[in-house]
Amino acid sequence: MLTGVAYTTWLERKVIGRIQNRWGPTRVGPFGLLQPLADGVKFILKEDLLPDYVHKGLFILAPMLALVMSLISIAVIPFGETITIAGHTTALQISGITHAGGGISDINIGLLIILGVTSIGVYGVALAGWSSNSKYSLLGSLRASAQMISYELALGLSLVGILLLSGTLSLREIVFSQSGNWVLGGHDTHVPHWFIFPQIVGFFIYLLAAYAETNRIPFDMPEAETELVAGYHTEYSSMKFAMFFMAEYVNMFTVACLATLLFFGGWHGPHLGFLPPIGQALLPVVYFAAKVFFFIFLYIWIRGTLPRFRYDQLMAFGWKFLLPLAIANIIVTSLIVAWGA
Amino acid sequence: MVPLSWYLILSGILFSLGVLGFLLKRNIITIFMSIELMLNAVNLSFVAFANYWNTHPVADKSIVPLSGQVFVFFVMVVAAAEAAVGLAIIISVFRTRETLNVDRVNLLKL
Amino acid sequence: MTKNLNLWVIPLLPLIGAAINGLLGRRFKNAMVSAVALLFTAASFGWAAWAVWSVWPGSGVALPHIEVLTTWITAGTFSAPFGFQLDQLSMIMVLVVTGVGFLIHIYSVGYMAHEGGYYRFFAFLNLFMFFMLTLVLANNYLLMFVGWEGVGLASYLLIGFFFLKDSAADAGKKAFIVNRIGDFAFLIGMFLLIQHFGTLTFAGDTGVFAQVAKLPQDTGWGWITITALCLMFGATGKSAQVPLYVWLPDAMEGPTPVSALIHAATMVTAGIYMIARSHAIFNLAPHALQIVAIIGCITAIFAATMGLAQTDIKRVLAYSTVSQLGYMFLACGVAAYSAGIFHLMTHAFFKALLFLGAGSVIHAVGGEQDMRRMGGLRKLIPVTFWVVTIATIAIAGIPPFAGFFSKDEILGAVFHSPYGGPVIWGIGVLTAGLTSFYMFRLWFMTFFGELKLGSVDLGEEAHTAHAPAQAAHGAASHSHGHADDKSHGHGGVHESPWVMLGPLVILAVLSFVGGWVGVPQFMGGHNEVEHFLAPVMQSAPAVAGEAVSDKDATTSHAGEATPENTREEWLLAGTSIAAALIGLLFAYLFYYKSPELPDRITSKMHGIYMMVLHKYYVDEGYGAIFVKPLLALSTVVLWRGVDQGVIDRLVNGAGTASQGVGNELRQMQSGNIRSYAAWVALGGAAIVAYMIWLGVTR
Amino acid sequence: MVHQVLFIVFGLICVAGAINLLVQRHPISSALSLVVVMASLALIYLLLGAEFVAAIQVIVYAGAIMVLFVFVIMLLNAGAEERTRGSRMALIVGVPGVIILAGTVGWMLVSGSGRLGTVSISSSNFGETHNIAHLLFRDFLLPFEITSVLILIAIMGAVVLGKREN
Repeated sequence: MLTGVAYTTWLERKVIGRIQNRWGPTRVGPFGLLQPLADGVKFILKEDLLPDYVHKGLFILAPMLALVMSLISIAVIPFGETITIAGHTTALQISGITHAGGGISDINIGLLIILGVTSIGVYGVALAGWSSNSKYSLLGSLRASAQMISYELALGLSLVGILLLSGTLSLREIVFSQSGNWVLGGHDTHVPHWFIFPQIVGFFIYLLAAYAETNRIPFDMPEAETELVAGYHTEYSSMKFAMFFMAEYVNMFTVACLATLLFFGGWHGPHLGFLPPIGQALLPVVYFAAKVFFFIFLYIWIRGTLPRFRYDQLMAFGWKFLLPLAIANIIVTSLIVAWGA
Repeated sequence: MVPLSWYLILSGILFSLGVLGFLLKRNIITIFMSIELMLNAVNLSFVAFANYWNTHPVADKSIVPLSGQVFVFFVMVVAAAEAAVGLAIIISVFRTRETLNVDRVNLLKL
Repeated sequence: MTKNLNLWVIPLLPLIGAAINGLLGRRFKNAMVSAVALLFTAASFGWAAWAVWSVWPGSGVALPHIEVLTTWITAGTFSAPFGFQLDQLSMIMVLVVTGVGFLIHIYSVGYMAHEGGYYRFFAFLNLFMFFMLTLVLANNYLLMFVGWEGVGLASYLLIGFFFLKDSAADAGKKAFIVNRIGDFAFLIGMFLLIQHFGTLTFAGDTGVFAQVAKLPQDTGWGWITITALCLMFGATGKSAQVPLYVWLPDAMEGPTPVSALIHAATMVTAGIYMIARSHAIFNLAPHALQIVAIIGCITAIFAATMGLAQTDIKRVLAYSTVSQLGYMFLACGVAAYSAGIFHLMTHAFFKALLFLGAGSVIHAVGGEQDMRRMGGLRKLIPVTFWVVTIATIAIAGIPPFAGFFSKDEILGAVFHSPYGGPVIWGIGVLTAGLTSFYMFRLWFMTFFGELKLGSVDLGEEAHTAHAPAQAAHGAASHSHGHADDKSHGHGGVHESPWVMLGPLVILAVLSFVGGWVGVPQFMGGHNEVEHFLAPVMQSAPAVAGEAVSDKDATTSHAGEATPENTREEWLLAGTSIAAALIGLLFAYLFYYKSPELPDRITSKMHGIYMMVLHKYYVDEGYGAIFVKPLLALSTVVLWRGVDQGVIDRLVNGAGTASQGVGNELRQMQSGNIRSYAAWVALGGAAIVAYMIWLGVTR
Repeated sequence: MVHQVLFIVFGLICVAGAINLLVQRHPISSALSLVVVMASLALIYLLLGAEFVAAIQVIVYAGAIMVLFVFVIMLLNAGAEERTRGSRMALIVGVPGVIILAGTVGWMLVSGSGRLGTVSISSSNFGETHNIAHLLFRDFLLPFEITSVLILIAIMGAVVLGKREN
């Protein structure tokens, strides 16, 4: 997982480089493939210095909190169907409720847990900014927490449409409910049964809110280099900074996975009969990875292209545009569902 | 299995601690937190009873087992509203009085 | 057949008038005020007349006609309705009250024209009307008592109308207090009724009288007698009988119309009305009746003798009123209630007339009330002279004027009644003679001889100087009240304006013909009043021994007029006429033929004269016996001891104590949120502990 | 057995957090200890089989309300509270009151614990969301609407109060 994160950074730098007509990292290894490794080593070897006049406990706690929460949230995400290895049937998922069979089954409120955990993740940012006793950090964290609280609403509401359509909170079942194709008026339109199509509005709300949640461009006020040096992790260095860094990218992964699961049918994809059985077995994972990769790329792409909002614009956008839009989306969806039922 | 009384005792302890906090803390924000603590204690007993009535259903359906959890939901809503308004009040108080110490905000007398 | 007459409107109208005048009158012009007052009084009179007409016997309406608006008070099993009752008795009363009241309102417009507090006067007057009508229309003792107290209040207000004058204020207080004594007895009587009957309603199956009818006669001193005596005592208070008559003469402090309306025509008759109303109870209590009769006759003779020597014109009338009321009491005492009511009616006419006439005289002579300064007014104010003449003849009891019939009625009843008998009858006749004597004395002194205005001979002054304060005050009162009169042309003797004379004339006519409705059998008439009132009075059970039978003999049974019966009647009537004429003769001799005669007589029997002049020193006696000890008691014990010693100390102590407690409790009010929270916590703990205790004990 | 152990653990965490809330003098610390309390409460809810409530507990309380608290603390930059002697009453009246409260309730519960039964994650689909949803949107619809109105009013009140007067 963390390797994935590391290479995401590499990917990002490459892509941004390309977008900005430059090469990006090339020195370390072929195509700079070892660059993330070097970065990691550098982070670890650097002196972990603790500024004076900081609230030590919280200062140390904050990054851990951020990282742990992001990891927890990604832990509940299923990235494949159940797989049977040596007679043990287990869900392709990191954490879940261990049941009698010893295998792992799904948590039936996975979505809620993710939301809750991400909301806890806010503390990392807030505490970081507050504990490190510096006005830049404080302002950054204030912005960050305000922004996160605001956009959590839009995020949560944008998912309600999915819940209405699928009728469950379990990610796995949401994915199952997206299998097959849309059937309109009795005949099979060869369009996959993904929720993106009915929930296109919800999807875009989700995407924007999620970007804001992860403090990515164009919503990266908290770490607006030009305004406040580096936002809430101005005072951080070496490993603790790395933790924030990783937390951010893990969150990106989480968002991407969620988008995949909720809107793009998770691991469902065209059935390829010609592959060998092992291939058949791994195919869903591949599909899933591909979709996630697409979203990661989307992140980088947007970062490369879009400028930054102004803070008040950000808030106004969140409260005055996204939130009402999400509510309207819920109303329409629920009406349709009720009418269909 | 856990006796119901344990849950209730736990909630009682939390509640009493909340009251103590209300009485002893000076910082108005902390006092608010104490209130939240009390609410949580009550919620705990709600949920415990909800479960209890689910496992020990009464003869007549006078008690809906899950209603406890629904009440928790309501309590949360009320708590949220209270927190929003309360914190707004705190902010305005702070603006005028430049302090968060309730002992210094004692205009509420003849 | 029952129809709804909305009797409640009758009292309500004057109340509205009082409210309007009392609240807004200050801003009104006098014309407006009088318009309002007259309008509502007239309306009330009209409504009353219509109501009476529509329930008149033969109209098919069941009598008594009762209209209960709502339940007024409910306490346990006892409940007093808020209802009105109209039967023959209250018909007469209502008509008298509203009619005479209306006339006197008109009169007042002229009489009070120059007084301050015009609107106040009319507001009070209307208020009095309201209460009086409530009194006579009530269908239970409690509501009646409301009216009873109310008229007391109104009369207090009106007696003290010139409240700037101590004597007026004192007179008001005196009247009020004396009345209170009577009311106290009345209250006790009501309590006894409640105790024994559980109700205070007059009529109806559960009413007091229906229940009384079932009771045997109380020949001893049982509770019925006590009740009757209590009621009787209350009546003595209200209608100025011995021993509680003392307030009435002083009540003359009030403006003359007030004296006419309240203290002659209506209010003072309330007692009579009450006794007549509760005759059923009295019939069961011979002793009570006996006492009533005796009190009546004593009052009559006392007051008459007192009236002999008075020189203040209004006081003479006041005492004559008392003595006439004594007559009515006497009538009730001999169970000739209808005769009493009859006399009440006629008396209302001529006494109101007399007072108004006197007022007119006073008005004419610019506020002078001492007869000795009057005289020879016959020419100067002819109209007043004639109407007063009629009234005088009427009260003197000379046929065919009103007074004669009613008085003769009473005397006849007295003669036959076991409670009366020849002795009391004799006293009654003597009183009649005295009455005519002092009335004609007044007449002669006022209208004949030559006008002596302003010329004061000190000898007389000396007498009046000794006389108790009220006389002097009485004289002073109008000179005060009419202080401004002299200033604008009232100085010379002059006839009153027609707004005052009109009512006089009407009343004169009434007191002339008023008696004819009661022409007794033996004179060829047939006593409508008796027959009219018979149903009410018959509602009394016929168990009252000879009393009732004799009453019947004189009243309803007078139908079979046996010869000796008739001769007897003639005899009695002749005697009373003779007495009246003798009185007239003496008055003529003393005060017209040889005016010096009285002085000689008085100088000869000076003691008695002084005694009479000073009204037998009754006021002084009361002063010495009751008032002074009471004052001393209240000063020493109640005021110094109880009031200052106990009550004040308690009050102040309470004050200081609460201050101290407050000071302590203020610490609680620290404005500190945490302290408040602490108290809340304590309270919550207490509640929880209590609930748990409940749970444990259960 | 497992349940009892877990309950004891989380219960102790709860109490520790609550006590810490009292002991700590800096609002931030108190807030965080309160967050701890809430988190462990959420876990206790999970023990009681109320998944939905647990999740809501985390999201609403820990995620929204407490964040709001922290936010305000940071905004007002509240320092450690000073120990003022504001109210004697709080000590001489309130504390005994609390002791009485806790004492009576505790005594009752301990004495009555025998009569009270035990609880457990009983029927599997107990705390499931749609059951609560049914209850909430059928039986308790009116209270639900009323609470929504309440919270709307609260929002407006907060906005009005938060505005600067100018």
